[in-house]
Amino acid sequence: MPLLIAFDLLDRQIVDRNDVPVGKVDDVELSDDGRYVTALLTGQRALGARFGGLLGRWITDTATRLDIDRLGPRRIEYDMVARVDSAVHLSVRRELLMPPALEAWLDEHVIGRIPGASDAG
Amino acid sequence: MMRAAGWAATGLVAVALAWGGAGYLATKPVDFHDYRVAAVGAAQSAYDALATASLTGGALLAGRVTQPYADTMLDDARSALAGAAKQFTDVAPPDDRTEAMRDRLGPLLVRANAVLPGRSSDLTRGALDAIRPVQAGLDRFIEDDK
Amino acid sequence: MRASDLLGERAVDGSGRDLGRIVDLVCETDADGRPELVAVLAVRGPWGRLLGYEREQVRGPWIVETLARWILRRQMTTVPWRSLRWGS
Amino acid sequence: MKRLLAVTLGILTAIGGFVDIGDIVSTSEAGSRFGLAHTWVLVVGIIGICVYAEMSGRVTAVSTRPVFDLIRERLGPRVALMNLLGSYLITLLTLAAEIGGVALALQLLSGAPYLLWAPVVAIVLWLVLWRVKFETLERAFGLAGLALVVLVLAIFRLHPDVASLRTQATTFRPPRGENWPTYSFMAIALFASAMTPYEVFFFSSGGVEERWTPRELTISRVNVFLGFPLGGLLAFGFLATSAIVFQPIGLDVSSLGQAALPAGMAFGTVGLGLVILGVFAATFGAAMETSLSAGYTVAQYFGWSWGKLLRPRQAARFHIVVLVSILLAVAALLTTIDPIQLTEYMLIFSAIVLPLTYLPILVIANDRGYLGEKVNGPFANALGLIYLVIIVTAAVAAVPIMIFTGMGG
Repeated sequence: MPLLIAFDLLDRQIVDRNDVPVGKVDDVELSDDGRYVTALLTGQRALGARFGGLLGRWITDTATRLDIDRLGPRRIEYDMVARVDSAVHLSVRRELLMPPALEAWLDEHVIGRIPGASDAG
Repeated sequence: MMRAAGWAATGLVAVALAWGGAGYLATKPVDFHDYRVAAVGAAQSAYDALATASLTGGALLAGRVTQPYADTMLDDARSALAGAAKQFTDVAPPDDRTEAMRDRLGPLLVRANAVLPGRSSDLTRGALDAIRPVQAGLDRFIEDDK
Repeated sequence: MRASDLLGERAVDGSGRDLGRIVDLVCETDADGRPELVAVLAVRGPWGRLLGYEREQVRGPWIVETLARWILRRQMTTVPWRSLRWGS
Repeated sequence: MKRLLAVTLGILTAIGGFVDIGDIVSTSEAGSRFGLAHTWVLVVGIIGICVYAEMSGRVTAVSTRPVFDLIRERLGPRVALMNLLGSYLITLLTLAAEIGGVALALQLLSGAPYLLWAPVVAIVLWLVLWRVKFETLERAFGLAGLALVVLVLAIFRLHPDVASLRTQATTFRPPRGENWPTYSFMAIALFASAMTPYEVFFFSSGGVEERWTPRELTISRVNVFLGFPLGGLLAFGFLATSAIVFQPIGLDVSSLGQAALPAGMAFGTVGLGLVILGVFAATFGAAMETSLSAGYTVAQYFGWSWGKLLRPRQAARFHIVVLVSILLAVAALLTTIDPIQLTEYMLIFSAIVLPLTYLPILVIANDRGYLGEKVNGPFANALGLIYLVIIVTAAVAAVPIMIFTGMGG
């Protein structure tokens, strides 16, 4: 069955092999000649670019400011996609991917410092 | 681009209309209808405060509610009554008919304030009996002017 | 290039006829297992996504489906990748 | 026993829709002014939320995706963002009101002013959400909220005139001396809060937290068809006792204390204590429901990891949203704004949010790609469509009527 990029991929939840959320498919990267799908892009920078206008610029700017290491939106190689159903399932664990800048920062500076942050609920 | 401009124009017009409407309502002089609504509202709030105090008092004397509960209820009733009095005195009567309304309701509110007990320890049979005629007066005012 | 660069752009066929805006890109797995773009869906008129009714599996409620499919039939075209010309 | 406890998610969710602090006071106010003339609204609300909660439970159990995921997927990021903003504001206003409600219940017990209690309640709320397991929360507060049943029993103890109550309940118009606009405003407010969107967000996210699979479809349905009618019954307790005690003497209920009084009159201090305990559990439960929902919706819109099954460090952004929402809510309360008035403002946002929440649920419940054989039958679709029309009508009518009546004055 054919895959529809806007319908089947865009805005769908990406989960790792243990079903832990990784991010949304905020955009899809195509090869330079536009023939092949090469990667999924996730993160507010990719999302803001899709919004356009003032709101989009604001989202992108905020996300850029939080991205201290200037890594750009997170790229997930399309090779890592195991299957697509109600979510996009990856064949790897979340820990193997680069953590989102905001999550890493909050974990290190706020949440990780509160007692009990490492206990499962 | 055109669509964005269209939306912006629609938005501006809506804001301007809402602003103008709100401005008109805020500056419109008080007429008979406005005054009656304010007066009946104040009377209803005062009536509610007295009725609450009298129901609570009855229940407290029968040992059916606790003292902290009764105190809270009386606090609420007092602040509701104060709010009603302020709502009433904030509007000046525009004509003779409304002046007559003011002269009837004003004394009732003063009496309500005098008979409403301040603490649960003041809720005696006598205090409850004193509330009843004021409550009836407010009720009559509401019925007559509604 | 990103998918969002193409989505929303105008598409024009060989004879220069306007096909509307691109609302979706169709992929199929090629011989090497890579997802290859084979066609685009273009829609005339103001509709973007139609809640998924462009796909067969989305059905009912009857009245919503009928309405969505009616709009789709009139306004949606599938254009093979090869025969695409890009409008401005 | 375990099976019985499995329905507490539905009960807790329903409490947030039917007997949270705003509902307790506005339902009692409706009873004190209009008697039982709003009973039909409760029935319509119960059926409506059952229809859509059943669909969302089914979608969640089969696809393992919570509802807000699907809203962005079907409506796209822009429209979903509008829904997110609207429902976040509703949820935040309600959260502030619930914290105030818990504080008001504590004031009734202790006599100390509620503004002193509010920060304490907020701290305890956050600690509970940080440390306690989801299932424990759900059971403790879902079950304690059932103490409100004492009001339903009070209906019989107060020896009402049954014939007159029956007439009131079958009359679909305001009684003499009251007007149509106020009657309609209260009907819309009661209906909108019965269908308030954080219920389906919380219910479906709770299903994911409990790891529902297609095997749990029955559990999901039992939750819906027991939990929501039970919530509605508790609300009816407030409506009916206020109609019996306050309507004959013309007292318009406007505070939590007044709403609790009929229980004291019927069962003495024990009854009063039970109602206050029930109100405490219900408002605290609703506070948990709304603060978690605030985190769920934001995290699910952006695709962040969320939930209480993960360690907080694994879902740092979700926990920050919950924490910040609680702080904002307390800040709003400490401006001394009336917490009960707060919930009435949510109607404005409901107009945008309700259709944008329930339409995608209805469409996805028909998607064979997701649900296979478990798609809606004709009955669910017919009800779903009828309710969509009711929701849109109520949403459109809400704001003009609200302005016209000065919020039900």
